[in-house]
Amino acid sequence: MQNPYLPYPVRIEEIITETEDKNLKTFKLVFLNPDDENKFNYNAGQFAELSIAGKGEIPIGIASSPTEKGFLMFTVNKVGLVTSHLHNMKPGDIMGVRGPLGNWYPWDIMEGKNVIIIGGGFAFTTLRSSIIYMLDPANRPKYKDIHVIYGARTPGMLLYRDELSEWEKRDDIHMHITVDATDDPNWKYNVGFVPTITDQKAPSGNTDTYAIVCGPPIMIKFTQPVLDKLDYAHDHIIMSLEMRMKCGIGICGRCNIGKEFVCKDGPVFTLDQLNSMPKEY
Amino acid sequence: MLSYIDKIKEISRRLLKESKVDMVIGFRKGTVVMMNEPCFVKTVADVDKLVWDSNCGINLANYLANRTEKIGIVAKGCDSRNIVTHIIENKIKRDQVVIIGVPCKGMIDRHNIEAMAEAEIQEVIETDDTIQVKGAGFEKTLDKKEVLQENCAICVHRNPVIYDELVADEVKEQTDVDRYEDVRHIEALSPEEKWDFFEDLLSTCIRCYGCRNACPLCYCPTCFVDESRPQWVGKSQDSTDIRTFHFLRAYHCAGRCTDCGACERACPMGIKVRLFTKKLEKDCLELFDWEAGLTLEKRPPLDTYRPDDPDEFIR
Amino acid sequence: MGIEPGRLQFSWISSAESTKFVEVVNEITTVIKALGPHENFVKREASIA
Amino acid sequence: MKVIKIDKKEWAKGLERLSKTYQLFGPAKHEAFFVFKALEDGELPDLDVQNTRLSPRSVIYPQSEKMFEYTLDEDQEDHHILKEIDKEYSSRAIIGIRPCDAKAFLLVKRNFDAPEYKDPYWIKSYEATTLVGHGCNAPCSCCFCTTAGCGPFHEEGLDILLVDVDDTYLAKIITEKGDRLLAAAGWDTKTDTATNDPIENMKEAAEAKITSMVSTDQLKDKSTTDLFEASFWEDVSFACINCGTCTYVCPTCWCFDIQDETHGLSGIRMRNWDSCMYPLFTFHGSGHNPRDTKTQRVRQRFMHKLKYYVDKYDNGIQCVGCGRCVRFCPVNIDIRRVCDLMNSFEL
Repeated sequence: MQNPYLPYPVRIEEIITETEDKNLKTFKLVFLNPDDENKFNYNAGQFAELSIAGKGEIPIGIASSPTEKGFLMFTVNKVGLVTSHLHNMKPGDIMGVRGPLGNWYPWDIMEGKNVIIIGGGFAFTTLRSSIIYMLDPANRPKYKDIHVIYGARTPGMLLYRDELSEWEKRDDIHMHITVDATDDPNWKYNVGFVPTITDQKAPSGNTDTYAIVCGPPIMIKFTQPVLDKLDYAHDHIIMSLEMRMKCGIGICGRCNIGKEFVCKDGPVFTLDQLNSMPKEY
Repeated sequence: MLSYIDKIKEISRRLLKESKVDMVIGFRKGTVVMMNEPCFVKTVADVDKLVWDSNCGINLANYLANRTEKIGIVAKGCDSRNIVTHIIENKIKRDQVVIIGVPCKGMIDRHNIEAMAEAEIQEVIETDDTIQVKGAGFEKTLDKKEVLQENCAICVHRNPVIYDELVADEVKEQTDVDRYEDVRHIEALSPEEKWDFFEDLLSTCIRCYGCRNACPLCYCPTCFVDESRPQWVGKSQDSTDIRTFHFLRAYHCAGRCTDCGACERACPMGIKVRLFTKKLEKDCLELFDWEAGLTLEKRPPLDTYRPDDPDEFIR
Repeated sequence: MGIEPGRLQFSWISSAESTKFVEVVNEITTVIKALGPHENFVKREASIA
Repeated sequence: MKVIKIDKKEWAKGLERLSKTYQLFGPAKHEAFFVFKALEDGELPDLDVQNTRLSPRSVIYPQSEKMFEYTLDEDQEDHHILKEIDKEYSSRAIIGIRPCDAKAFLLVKRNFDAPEYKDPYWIKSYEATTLVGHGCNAPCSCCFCTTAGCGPFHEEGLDILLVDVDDTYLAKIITEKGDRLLAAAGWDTKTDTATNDPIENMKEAAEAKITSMVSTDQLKDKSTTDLFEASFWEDVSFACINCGTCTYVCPTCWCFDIQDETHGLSGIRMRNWDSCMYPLFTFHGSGHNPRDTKTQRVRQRFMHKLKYYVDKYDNGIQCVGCGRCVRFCPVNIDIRRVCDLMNSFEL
């Protein structure tokens, strides 16, 4: 019997400090046993448990795309015991990864459709995975228009800045980067909160258009009325939730919302599904 | 004591009708024998569900901490002392509570009575001085004095020390009780025997934290056992961790514990958890002439300094 | 709780009383060495299933 | 289904033979109450018990359990890598388990042995265990098993049902596992074939003694969100002190926490029972807590047992009516009352 609690050993290959407050770092991890990489077969939108011996585990969305081979990437905010320890680790250190866990954005259903990605702050990680996945030459023809609305407090708080500017240059993806405020005279993108920019830039909803929304609760709260105004049906609005987790496989019992476990039945839910669940997240 | 209920209801009705309080905290009839459930009453119509008998041992002061409403609360001697402690520790304001004082004759020990019966007790009839228990094929009448909770049997503060209304005349306080017989017994043990005694005492602990959570003193937003940075105590059933929890909790109650017995009453495993706190209660009495919760005027010994504090242990 | 007498000691020493400090430390270490290591409250690997 | 007669005079001898190949657990008196424990050599299970204080769930699912070990010593080749621990899963048997506690393992199995993920520790332990039930002739006043999908002679979940008839035990063999256990015990199974009739009669008599009932028939049809927002939760939860008693004495509660503990350079990853009553259970690293108040936590416990579980598995409530939480709740919160409130709830 395979032990679903046993992490795959990995080595930290590279650590990138993403944001000006240094609270977000991206960890590039390489499997110690090459076979494990084949077993770790994931889709954009899934998460994994990062495991540090002696400290514990944390559930983190996978920021790399399944189309990127040879490594996994996670961007981690420093908040608790495990994440603080992780932030002090160095390339070459050994840790563990357990997964892939949870469901993913409905790539099969979205095939042939427009995809609007709306993200805020450090919740952009699985959205990066999604963008890389869709922009892969093998996948790009499967999706129609792609819009990305991504906001952070300041330019220095945006994740993956190099990639964002690469994507800005492309004509097969419409980028709408925004910051809450900036005094940078060279800032050439939008200024304003994500809901406002969504109102201005997002295409109207229709049966051929899906919105993936991922961000802090406050952003989600104010973006939802905008999407309603733009006529997005609630089964076309896709969200990813966060919850305290331990096992990640629907057994330990803490991350439920109603009868659904966020770790196993989620973290991705349509707004339609969330409407029928208790408001307890 | 059974007759108190009419007066409790009368006062509660009046307080609610005159909007002096938003709710009254008291007891309603339990669903199993010898148990009542703490409850709140917010309307005059609901007052009738309140009850009073010898099964009201739970310390209601536990339900006061950090509440913002105006509250009427039914309080025995021990509850009133914990209300005093709450006021001193800023967990509730004096003018927020209307204390309905109950001169108490002691609460009965359900687990002890159950252990005395030859089969499951199905019915209990209480009079002023007796407890009659009935079950399949047996019937017994017990003297209430003989089946009190241990802390009630040795209680010397049966009357509320602070109140706004009193439901009956004060009862006579007990004077000829030996309050610390069990503590003296433990004090007389050798270090090894003490270690084994507590090891044995805690052998059935399941770390449900019933003792802590039933205690009005244990209102910390995050208890030290739940801290993760740093993690002071391990989370498993390891006996060192269990012992650490119980001893440290007891120390946190030093000079504050009123020996209300809530911890012991709550323990689903029947552990005599009062044996941890009682030694400290005794020390506070002997070293500082202090009993917790008797007055709003004095600071507790552990958060104040007096030049004459005993210091023989410092060399 | 089962800690031997002498293992826990309190002393009040002013920063000026260096001699007393040395005396107390020497005395306590002698007492504790005589008592030997305290095994009871030492937690090793959790004794669990 | 075969029923055999075991002469009580042969009982101890059979158990002794059994103890050669099985580790035996059974009820025993501990101070004022009964517990399940590993039986020592020659120790007989005390079958003359009412319900034990704790259910025997820890025989299969210990309150604290090691999962992995690791070393932090960088001189070791496998430092910082979690490794599986060799665990002992030899045959064991619980002699004298109540039918309610045995049925509880089946309810819990749906969680640990799900189609997508299998919990190896629980499953191996469960598979190694044979459950020899003892028909419950004298149910307690808090027992409401007959209306909680169970009963004093309920067979589902048991491998053998023992029924106490004068100077014999009738043993009804329910599974192959049970058959194997009987063979190992070597009781004479050929003597006059017993019949099921006395068991049926005693079962009826025992069931008639249970007077405590709950109604669960409407739970499935209620709207989750309506029940969730019902106004009775404040009243139901007021007395609750958020201790873990109800969840730890319950045979059907399964939640756990995972923790690492390091000593020097080596350590273990372990799991410990956890409780939805504790605020920490759902506390996010960010400081946010979706179940921050006790009302939310009490609601979670009852909604899980009586609504979410019902909806998720379509196989009844997550409760076998053993009555432990009713008896041991320090403040007398009664699941029977809450169940009826939920079942009869109207907007």
